[in-house]
Amino acid sequence: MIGVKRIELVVEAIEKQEVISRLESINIRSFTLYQHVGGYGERGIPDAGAFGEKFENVTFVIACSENHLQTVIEALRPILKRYGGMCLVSDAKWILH
Amino acid sequence: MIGVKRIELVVEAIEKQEVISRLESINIRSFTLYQHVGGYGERGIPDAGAFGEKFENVTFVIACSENHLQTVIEALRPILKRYGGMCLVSDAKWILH
Amino acid sequence: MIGVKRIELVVEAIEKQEVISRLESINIRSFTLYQHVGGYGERGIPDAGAFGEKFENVTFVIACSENHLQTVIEALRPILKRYGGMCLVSDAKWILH
Amino acid sequence: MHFESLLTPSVLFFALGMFAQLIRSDLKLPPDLIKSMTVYLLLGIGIHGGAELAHASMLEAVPALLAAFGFGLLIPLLAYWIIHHLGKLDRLNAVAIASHYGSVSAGTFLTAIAFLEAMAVPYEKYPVVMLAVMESPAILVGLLLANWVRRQDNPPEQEANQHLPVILKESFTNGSIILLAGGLLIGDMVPDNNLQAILPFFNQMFMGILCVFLLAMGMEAGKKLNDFKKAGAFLVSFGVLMPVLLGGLGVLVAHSLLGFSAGGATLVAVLVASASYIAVPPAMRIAIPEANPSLYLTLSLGVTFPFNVLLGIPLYYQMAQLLTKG
Amino acid sequence: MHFESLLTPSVLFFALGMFAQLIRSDLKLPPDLIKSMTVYLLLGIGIHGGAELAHASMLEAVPALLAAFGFGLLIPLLAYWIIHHLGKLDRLNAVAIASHYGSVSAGTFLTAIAFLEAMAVPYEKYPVVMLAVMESPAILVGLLLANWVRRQDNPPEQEANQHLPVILKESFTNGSIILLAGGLLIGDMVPDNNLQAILPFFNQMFMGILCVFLLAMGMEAGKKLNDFKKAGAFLVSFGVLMPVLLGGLGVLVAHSLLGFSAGGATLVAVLVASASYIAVPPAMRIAIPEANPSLYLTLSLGVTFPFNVLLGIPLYYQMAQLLTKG
Amino acid sequence: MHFESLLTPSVLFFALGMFAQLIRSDLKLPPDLIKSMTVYLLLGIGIHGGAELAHASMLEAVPALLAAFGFGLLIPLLAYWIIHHLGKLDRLNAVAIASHYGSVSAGTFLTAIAFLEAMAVPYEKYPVVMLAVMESPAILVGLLLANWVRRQDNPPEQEANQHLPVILKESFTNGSIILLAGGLLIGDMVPDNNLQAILPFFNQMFMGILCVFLLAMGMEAGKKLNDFKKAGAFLVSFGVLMPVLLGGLGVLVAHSLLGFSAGGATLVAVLVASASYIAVPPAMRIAIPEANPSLYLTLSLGVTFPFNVLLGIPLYYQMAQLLTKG
Ligand SMILES: Nc1ncnc2c1ncn2[C@@H]1O[C@H](COP(=O)(O)O)[C@@H](O)[C@H]1O
Ligand SMILES: Nc1ncnc2c1ncn2[C@@H]1O[C@H](COP(=O)(O)O)[C@@H](O)[C@H]1O
Ligand SMILES: Nc1ncnc2c1ncn2[C@@H]1O[C@H](COP(=O)(O)O)[C@@H](O)[C@H]1O
Ligand code: NA
Ligand code: NA
Ligand code: NA
Repeated sequence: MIGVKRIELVVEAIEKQEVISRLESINIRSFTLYQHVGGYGERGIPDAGAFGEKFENVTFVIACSENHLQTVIEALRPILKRYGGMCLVSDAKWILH
Repeated sequence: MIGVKRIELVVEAIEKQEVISRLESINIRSFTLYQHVGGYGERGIPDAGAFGEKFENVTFVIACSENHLQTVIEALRPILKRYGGMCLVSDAKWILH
Repeated sequence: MIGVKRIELVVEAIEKQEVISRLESINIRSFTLYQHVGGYGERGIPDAGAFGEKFENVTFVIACSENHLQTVIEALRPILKRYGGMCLVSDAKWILH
Repeated sequence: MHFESLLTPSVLFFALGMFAQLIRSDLKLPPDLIKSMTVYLLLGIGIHGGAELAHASMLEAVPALLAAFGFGLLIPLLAYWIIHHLGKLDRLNAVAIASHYGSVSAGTFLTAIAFLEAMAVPYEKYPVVMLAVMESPAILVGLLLANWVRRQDNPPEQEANQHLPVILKESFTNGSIILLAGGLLIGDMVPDNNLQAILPFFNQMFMGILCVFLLAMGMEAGKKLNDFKKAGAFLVSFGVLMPVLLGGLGVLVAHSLLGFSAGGATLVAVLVASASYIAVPPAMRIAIPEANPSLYLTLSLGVTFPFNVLLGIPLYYQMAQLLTKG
Repeated sequence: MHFESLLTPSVLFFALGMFAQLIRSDLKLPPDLIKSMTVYLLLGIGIHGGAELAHASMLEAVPALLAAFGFGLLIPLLAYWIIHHLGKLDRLNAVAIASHYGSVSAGTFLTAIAFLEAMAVPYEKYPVVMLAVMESPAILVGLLLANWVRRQDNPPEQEANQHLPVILKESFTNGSIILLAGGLLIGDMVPDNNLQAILPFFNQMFMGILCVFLLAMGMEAGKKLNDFKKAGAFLVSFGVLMPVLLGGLGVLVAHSLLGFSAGGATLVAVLVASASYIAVPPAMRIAIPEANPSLYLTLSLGVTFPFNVLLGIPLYYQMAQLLTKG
Repeated sequence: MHFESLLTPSVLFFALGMFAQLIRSDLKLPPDLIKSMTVYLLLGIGIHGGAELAHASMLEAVPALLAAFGFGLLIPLLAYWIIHHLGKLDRLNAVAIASHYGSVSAGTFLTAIAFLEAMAVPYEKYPVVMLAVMESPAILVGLLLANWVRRQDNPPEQEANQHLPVILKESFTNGSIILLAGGLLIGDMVPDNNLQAILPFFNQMFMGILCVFLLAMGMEAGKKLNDFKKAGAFLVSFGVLMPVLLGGLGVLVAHSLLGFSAGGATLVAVLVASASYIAVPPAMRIAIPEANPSLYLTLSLGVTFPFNVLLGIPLYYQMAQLLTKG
């Protein structure tokens, strides 16, 4: 068990690819991805209905070491700035294989 | 980064609307919602099959400030009492945009 | 509110049944299950496309008491060893009904 | 008729689905496909029925509608009495189960249509309307029964009633009713030549899609079969004997009160004898959270449904033939 | 024609969907079913159109294509001017909304086809090609307008342009265009006798599947109806009057410049008067994150779409008849 | 025949799907639609084959079944030898890939049927049964090979065998086999006149739905095309040359041992030459977690599948014609 930071990022689905590119650009290639995530936030994006999958959210969960945390956050912040979303960071233990 | 409470509420899908109403009644309008969540608990609700989507779970993730926490919990408790479910609270940091 | 451990296990979907069996074997019968979870890890399993649901991930969230934690981890470790995956443990409070 | 009647594609597809589940094949039909087929079948049966009814007088439908309504109100009471008093099951579980039998299973009804078509047996069209009418009243009865039980057990509780209007409203506007009634109306209103363009889809595909649907339903039933033991001997026998009793009742009423032919009487019997597994379970889950869903789901989907599809339908048809000939 | 024209199954299914939503029925059609039907309908209309065009000369299509392109470029400018200058809405929201009206709604177009078929009115095939052509140019205009607005308001910003090539590329290769253009090409290229094997699926099922699709679209429109108030009186009137204006323009151009019959002119009117709710919303969401999606979605899906389906189509047909007869 | 044969709708739809993926269009077909179409096509081909076989003697099928079984057992050994000894790929990856080539691709088989139908070439019905038989044996061989490799490399390990019975059971009861064999049985058992009601759905729609399915499969193949480089020159050539070799073998056996016509021999060639991308990948993923899934998925879905659809099928048919005429 080693201590890691658990980053939970909720953003609109249209930005999925950009998040992945930004993570790759800082050499983060491991993440878990939840699609078709609903939600309601400040800007109250409505449920866009049957064709609205691009208006849904996606959630990225990224476990990284404490000293990588700042880099990851800085890589993600521009996205949060532009389109909103939520990013939570908490402490966790990673179970070694 | 500011400290928040991360509330993770797992309840049956049929109560989705009631959770939203109760959150609105205490002025919580931001949440993230996962649908089609599976699970198994004390009361062992079976997988109700092809027509069973109303028997599935949904998960709400709500980030709120420490001093709102008690209000949120009190708003949600009656649902947990009546239909069961799980509600976990943990500490997290909210990344400011 | 009582303190619990929140276990978040991400493994390939083909192992879902084995995880459930292993949990049952140590008398853990409560868990929450997310299906159709995406992700990218060390071994870079590709998106297997339309027929690839067996290559997707599933996420188990298990809340257990601190003194059960070690048993649960030991039950799950062989799976992580064989097929990889991620297992995070964090602290949480369980809201009593 | 006896054996060949089992050789209709619809019954074989159902059996194939159960078989796949029993040998634990990894065969899976996408849940959205099953829901889509349900939408199609309800619309199709509605449009077909509506187009036929357009040529009939609405007045003739009144007795059938009244009978449907009566069944919906009385079956739950009868079933409750049997389950609670004979079966000694606790009251709230008894109410929840009873409510399922007062409503209907569209899947069983459609299988019966396929059965009659395969045997070239003519049938009245009113049962389609009865199918729409019988969907909800049993839910209402279930709610009232549950309230009555609770009031007997406890001091009047406020929370219990709070959901009542919501559930009621939902049960009378549920999706199946909209599709069936909407289909009936459209089939009835649209002039025949305007209807032609959509019939290749809604009529010619019907039996084929029904087969795939029954394949899926066979799998659903097969899944529930494993829960047999949890239900116990009394409930399993109830799940088999109750439909026989109700089917007989249905044939009787259809023949003597409604004057239906053997085909129509078979359909009425199926409406009466079948138990809901789509509309009623979630309604009971909200209305009676104390009741155990695996009991009512196992009974309606795992016992009564396959019994009706495999044995009940030919049996009710035999009964109907005896009566109409006799 | 007046009232009976509303008695086509497609319009009734649309109304049924809106009704189900208005009484808040729990009826739900799986989103994947809706997407699947969209795929089918776009392919089907493409193949059908392509097969017809195979017998025509490509040269004849040129004026129709130019007209389509022109509409796509000019409507957004006109709409922007009306919304911003007459309606006093802020500029970026005005751009986002305007862009939707310059593009098209395939659902409305298909309903118009069903309308003409039900009334046995012949129509030209070029509008199908126009449907494909008009999908994207309005997005381009929207992007340029948004940039121009931003440059006026702020010092030139780099980030704003960054997404532009991506969005443009996406809008010209979006799924609807691939399906429509692909269907057109295949219908055009494949010799008639090779096409026979797939026509039962793509032709005979078309009207039936269109009905189920319109049921779903009625529900989608019904959902958005509730957001009426948020949009405000000006925008709601815009959502009704703008299509009438554009429809008239469409009829005029189709008749006088393209020489189309009343049927073909009706289809052109529908292309011009309808607003996109599939391709444009996500493009505007990325290009203009400052704009409020509920405004443009409510207008295109909740106001203009049902208006066109229920009243606009017969109205444009009337206009077209007047003109072609006059 | 040469060029026009590419102008069948099915091949064009496949090409359209690849094209959409190559230009990175956002076109997406719902995965549940693809699975639903697979269910339909397997049932349809089964029912059709079963109905034809009902008129044949079961005895005549025996040589075809034996040949299918033999192919399933021998191809993986041959492929393993080539990949490991000629291609110098490590043993476990070689086993995993080899296993795919011993099994079959129903999508390729159906495309071949469409090809023959479009050219009005008659064909034997036994290959449909061979399709069902060839699904699993190669998985068994793959498991045994993997165990043998592991035992050579390491001291006997217990864990390795633990999954074996599960995987075997799963591969012989997998969904495709249930649907194919179930369809065959139902088509065979149900009297012709009972079958009539479901044929409009299962027969007339077949080619149209196959086209949409191939559109989807073209997209899937297109996605995998990008992984070409990861596979390396040897494996990519293997993915093209191996089917040619196997296709030739198939034609030879079908002609000389089974006495099939050019049409039937083409189908056998396709069974032999195609590689599984549905049943085998997950089986290998569990059985050989050490192997790299992107290798076997890229080869079977990204190389061999499109090669067979676009070039292989006409080539095998040419071979078959040469032989049967010669
Ligand atoms: N306080 C919160 N708790 C949970 N999720 C949130 C919260 N705020 C925002 N979100 C999520 O972030 C998405 C975008 O939020 P916003 O940018 O505020 O519109 C929402 O759709 C939610 O899924
Ligand atoms: N200990 C637990 N860990 C994770 N999830 C749980 C736990 N207990 C209950 N749940 C979730 O809460 C739902 C309802 O639980 P219950 O009310 O105990 O039947 C279950 O279906 C699970 O999804
Ligand atoms: N650092 C990480 N953060 C989040 N998820 C991870 C991480 N590493 C692995 N995963 C998840 O675990 C799965 C298997 O990882 P692996 O065994 O490394 O291939 C991936 O598909 C991810 O969903
Ligand atoms: Na009943
Ligand atoms: Na327009
Ligand atoms: Na093969």
